[in-house]
Amino acid sequence: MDAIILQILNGLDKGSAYALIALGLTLIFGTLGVVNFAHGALFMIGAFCAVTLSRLFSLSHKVAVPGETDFLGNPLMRDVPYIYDVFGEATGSAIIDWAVPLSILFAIPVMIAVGVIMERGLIKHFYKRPHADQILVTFGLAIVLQEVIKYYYGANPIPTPAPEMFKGSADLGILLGYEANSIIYPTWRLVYFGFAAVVIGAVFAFLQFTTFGMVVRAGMADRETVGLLGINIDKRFTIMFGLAAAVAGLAGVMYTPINSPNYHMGMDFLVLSFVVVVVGGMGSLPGAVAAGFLLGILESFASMREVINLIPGINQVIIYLVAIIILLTRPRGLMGRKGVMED
Amino acid sequence: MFGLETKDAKLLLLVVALTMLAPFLLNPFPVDSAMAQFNAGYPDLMQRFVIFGIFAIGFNILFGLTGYLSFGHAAFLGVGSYAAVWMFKLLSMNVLPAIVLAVITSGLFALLIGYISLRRSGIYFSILTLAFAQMMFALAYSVLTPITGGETGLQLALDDPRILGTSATAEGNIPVPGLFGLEMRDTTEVAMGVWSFTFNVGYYFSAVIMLLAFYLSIRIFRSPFGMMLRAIKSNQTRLNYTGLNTKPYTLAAFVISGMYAGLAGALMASMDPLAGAERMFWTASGEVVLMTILGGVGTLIGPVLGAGAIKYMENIISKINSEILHSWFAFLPDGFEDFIVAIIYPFVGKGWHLTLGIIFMLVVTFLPGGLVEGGQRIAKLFKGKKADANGPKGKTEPAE
Amino acid sequence: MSILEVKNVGKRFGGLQALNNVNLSVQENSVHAIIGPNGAGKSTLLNCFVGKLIPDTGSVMFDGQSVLGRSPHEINQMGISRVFQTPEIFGDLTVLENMLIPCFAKRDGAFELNAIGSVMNQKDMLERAEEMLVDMNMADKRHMHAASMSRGDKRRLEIGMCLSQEPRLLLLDEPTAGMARADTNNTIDLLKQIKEERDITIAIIEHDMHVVFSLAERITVLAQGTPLVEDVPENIKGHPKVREAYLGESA
Amino acid sequence: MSKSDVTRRGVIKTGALAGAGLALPTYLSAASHSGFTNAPTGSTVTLGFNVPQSGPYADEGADELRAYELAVEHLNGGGDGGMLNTFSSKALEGNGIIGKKVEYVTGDTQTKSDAARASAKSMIEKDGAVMITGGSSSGVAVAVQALCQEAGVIFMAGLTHSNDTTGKDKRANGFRHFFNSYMSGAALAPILANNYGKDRKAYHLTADYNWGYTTEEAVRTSTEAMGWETVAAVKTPLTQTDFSSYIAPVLQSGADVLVLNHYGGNMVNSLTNAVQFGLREKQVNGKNFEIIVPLFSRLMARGAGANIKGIFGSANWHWSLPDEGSKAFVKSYGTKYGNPPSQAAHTCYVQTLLYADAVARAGSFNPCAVAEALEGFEFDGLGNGPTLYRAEDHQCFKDVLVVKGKENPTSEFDLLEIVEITPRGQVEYDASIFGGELGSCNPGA
Repeated sequence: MDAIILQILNGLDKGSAYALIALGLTLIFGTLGVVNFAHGALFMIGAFCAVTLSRLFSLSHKVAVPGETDFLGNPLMRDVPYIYDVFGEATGSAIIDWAVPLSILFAIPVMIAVGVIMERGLIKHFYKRPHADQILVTFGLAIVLQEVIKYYYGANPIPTPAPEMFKGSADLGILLGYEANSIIYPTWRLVYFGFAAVVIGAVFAFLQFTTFGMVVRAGMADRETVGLLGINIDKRFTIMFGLAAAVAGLAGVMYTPINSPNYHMGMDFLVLSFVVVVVGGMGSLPGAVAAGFLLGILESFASMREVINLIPGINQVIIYLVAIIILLTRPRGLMGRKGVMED
Repeated sequence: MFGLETKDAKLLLLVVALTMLAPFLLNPFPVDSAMAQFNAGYPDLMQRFVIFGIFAIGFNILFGLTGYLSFGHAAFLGVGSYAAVWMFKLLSMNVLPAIVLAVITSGLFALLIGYISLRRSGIYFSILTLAFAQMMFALAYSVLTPITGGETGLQLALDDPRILGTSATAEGNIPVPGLFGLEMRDTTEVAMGVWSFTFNVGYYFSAVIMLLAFYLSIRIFRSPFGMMLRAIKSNQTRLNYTGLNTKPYTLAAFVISGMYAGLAGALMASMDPLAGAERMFWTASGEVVLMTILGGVGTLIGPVLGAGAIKYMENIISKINSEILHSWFAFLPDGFEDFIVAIIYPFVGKGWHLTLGIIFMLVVTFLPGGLVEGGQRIAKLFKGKKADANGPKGKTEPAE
Repeated sequence: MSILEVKNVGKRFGGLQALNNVNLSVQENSVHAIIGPNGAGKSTLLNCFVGKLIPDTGSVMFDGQSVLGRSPHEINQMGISRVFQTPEIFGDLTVLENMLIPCFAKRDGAFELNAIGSVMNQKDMLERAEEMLVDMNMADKRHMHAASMSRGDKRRLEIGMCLSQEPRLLLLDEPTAGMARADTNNTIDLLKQIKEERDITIAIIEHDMHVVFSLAERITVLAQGTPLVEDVPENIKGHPKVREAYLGESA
Repeated sequence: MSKSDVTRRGVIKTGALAGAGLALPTYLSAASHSGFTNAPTGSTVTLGFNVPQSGPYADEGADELRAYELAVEHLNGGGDGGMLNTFSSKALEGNGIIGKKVEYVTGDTQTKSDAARASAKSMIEKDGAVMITGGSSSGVAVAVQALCQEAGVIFMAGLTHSNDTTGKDKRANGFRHFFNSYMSGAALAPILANNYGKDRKAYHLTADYNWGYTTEEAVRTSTEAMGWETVAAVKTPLTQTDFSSYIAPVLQSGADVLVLNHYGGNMVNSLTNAVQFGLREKQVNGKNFEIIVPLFSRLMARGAGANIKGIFGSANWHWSLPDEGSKAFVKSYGTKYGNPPSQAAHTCYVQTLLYADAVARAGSFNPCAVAEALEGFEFDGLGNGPTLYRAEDHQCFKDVLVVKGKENPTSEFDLLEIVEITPRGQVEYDASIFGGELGSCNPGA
């Protein structure tokens, strides 16, 4: 039982990342009708917002350490962040320690700007073009963004740790009455799950309870009619693109302590998130979220060694297998609408 | 001519001329010149041009005609390669049985996967094909290692049984693929003045097969079957209410294009007897989509051009390193040289992906019809100048 | 003799009873119109004839054979052709190719893997299609992209495509919807001409009374999923039930 | 860039082609068999450096490339000569290779067998490379090695750690300086026993492909021989990025050691995840829970940050080695590039020197002559103590390092400390245990 609870936790955690990315993808698709292959790149850029901020905080000058030498025999130089000079060492190191959560504030404006620039500068010219063209141009953009990041940050993963107080793990088993060490879960992953829940909730609330959201939802259902009502839907859609970019970016920021970010992390998620969106049903926000969690949990169960021993290789294919089964039994995914992206 | 209309026959003749003269056309720069870096007339790359041309031509029969976007087509290429290498291992190093088996095997896989995937359309179809291909990749890389060679790829060994042939040559090496004694890797190099041209058996063999494949694709485009496929893309509802069953049409197109992919895979294995699982990864499927769109979807020649462009980038641009750049601009004053090199460097060598991405964006933004449209625009310019003299070169029109 | 026999057809969508116990009989070689206010179930009924919908109850027999459970292409091959409210043609293909496809469907059936021979070598098909284009008075447009034609031309083309299959029953779903008066009259003339020249049964769903009364030999009035009356046009004109149904709609 | 006109077994009738109304060829190369593929005819010789330049191993590839450039500089008599001064063989004179100036071409393997072969082929066919070297994974090494065997050029493997490269997939034209999974296991086991005791329960997570299999097997065999018990071994997909669902069950299994048979990005992620789960702070069976990474790469370890502190693993070489050869190499590399070299850079540098030296001793670029010179070659001064290039499988035998993540790194390069230099005798094995056939050398044309 405890093993199962653990895997459900894992599934929720993985599902959070899938759901956040798929949510943005669906927003863009549902509102703008654009298949955005650069969405994974937005996730990656979000992660590198965190990297950038923590590097900015750690900008240093060199101070020689007396009595020690480096690998070439020269005097050893130690880095001292400027931030220590400004705020003192204690506050300075605390700020560096909290770089990832602080990056949220940094990433929101950056990601919205990136999203809006992307939409106004490129994507808007492709609304009336075939999906194949959209795929090609956004894929090209994804490659470009990725290569630019690689040029400045290299190809290796860059460790971006969580604040000290969120490192380590929590023993949830004790709370549930199990033995110690039976259900251990990393604190930061719990934070990630909570964060994802808040972001998803906020997006739904925004769409549900604001006039802006109502117009956008109406636009998702029937773009032309809303346009006929004289509402400037395009402007709102631009903002939606910014919002979707911000959601992907935040997912990326918070993901950095879980796995050290690298330039191709977006591509790693891209295909999976498309599968999630389609399994959820094109154009359905709740579908995307539900499918994200569903696939996350199933993936976790499939990686249990009892399951692998039973069906070798199942952990390699589970997501795709489930996607096939769902698409064959439910023609438009879990909650898809008729006629969307079927031609 | 050849049962084709004049326009198509001209195009075919043009392609024949281009492929047969490729060793010359692709090596336009003298061997010792700085521009020799841009020569693409060596066997491996020439083979790749035509092999990926076949792959893209086949893909275009499905995507260009019916509009069904398969995102897992590389799986059939991989299946074809594995089948071919197994034939080399078990039967003989002759490429013909390998190609035949590969085409049949990939056709069977396409029949199965197509039958299931074609129950859905649009993006749901794309994701189904993607899912099948990713499953095949993942399994080939891991649990199927005994059959596929896993990470290393399936390769020949000195102890292969090879019923019709020897396990090893007299010198103790693994025999190489051939066609009745003609080895695929046989190459003759001809130097003419400062130029040097390479003629390779494997290339010409693949080129002839590519021409056949291209010819067949023209016939399919112009046939009633091809017309039905275009009708499917245009309006499935009307087709259904005209008494036509779209399912067998799309399935036939899917299987044919899967067999093209298998043929390409078999040729890859014939040129280089190794089959790696990465051939089936989604990026490989994406690549053929990009080739087709880049060249011009639904046009006859477009996919071949797209395949050529991407393979050229991958193999030529990626090899330009900073040393070569410096040698090009060595004539400039030192500081200026470094400046120019610093500007170009991010786009070549290891930055070739960046250039590729930019080209995708530029082409799709400014040439919605792909490279073919670019060709037509240039042709138009020429036409304006000298009124229809022999018909402009490279003129290709969309199939519609 | 009746060619289309509809008995007790009912169809429910969730809480809405779209069709309720519909009985209808279309006589061979007649023009039969089905009229009714919006939401009366006309299109639902039509969709039950062509395989797009399967009724919950009742039967639909064409020429003595049930069409229920068959797919649209099978029903078409039985001899029923349909013209849509918005012209459904192959927009990306040329007018000639549009006309060729039904000719092939008529000759080769639902599927034929003819992937090698050129369309241009199919002389008999080309002749038929050209003939039909001449009949439809659009031979000069044969190399145009169908999508670039006017709506009236698209409609003509669609009707021509259906006729080239030599169907026994031609179903028309509001063929003049959204048309200018002149185009409407042209369409009426075209249909009259078709009726005169061919052995064909026409069933037409129409809103426009002008069209209905210019063409129909019998009329069924449908309201709220149920047939109110079925009679010759003269008797329909002043029928109290019909007035009620239409007035009810406008109220 | 010069390029020689060479033909391999030309059977096409060149005369027919020449007669096709074209300019008369000035030189029909079919007439001049040079005896082997790409025999250098001018004053230069071209080597092919085939390294990952895109994809996850791009940084490692860049490091390899820097090492190659340094080696070329030293071979051509530039720089401070690096390890040429400490190398026990003195055949190289700093005038290129047997008087021919060394030039090179580079290519991108993309860490894919197909792309790597395409790149290697273009070097052989287009640029006339007489030797191919480089790579950062075993799949690529094995694929390119087989290609070089067919084409008739020498392959000097870069970073490849699978037993297969010189085991079941060995080739007569291929040579590996880097150590392998077996040696990792053999070197690690005693150290682990000393530090963690002989009564341990190990849980393996293994990358689901060839290298993972051989590494798991090597570590299992050698640790089980000491008395450890293997509780479970679970295979993880190559494309996995989040290992949480594989790591979560480890504590419940009763294991007290986790072995991560992962490399590169997989290793960084699985190690980071394992540390996140707080495994290292746990006590199981009354013992501290431990994590082991059989193959360490300092470059990639940077991605795991502080997570590697105190974790045991093995390495082929490390820049902090005190011998003269290592010091000379670190000095010339560090002076040129500003950071210490990685083990990948080291093995690539050494392979280039070894090749050049073998050519010099053989007096010929003929692959068969080079192979003969390398087979059974004993040398020293290249960083790993006295080393043997074994004739039977073309594998180098030398000391192996057991390393540990450093607790107090002084810089971003100072991540590992050497725990022990396991002597060569302890990691040797019989050449036949992995099967495969070496075949005979192929000179090509």
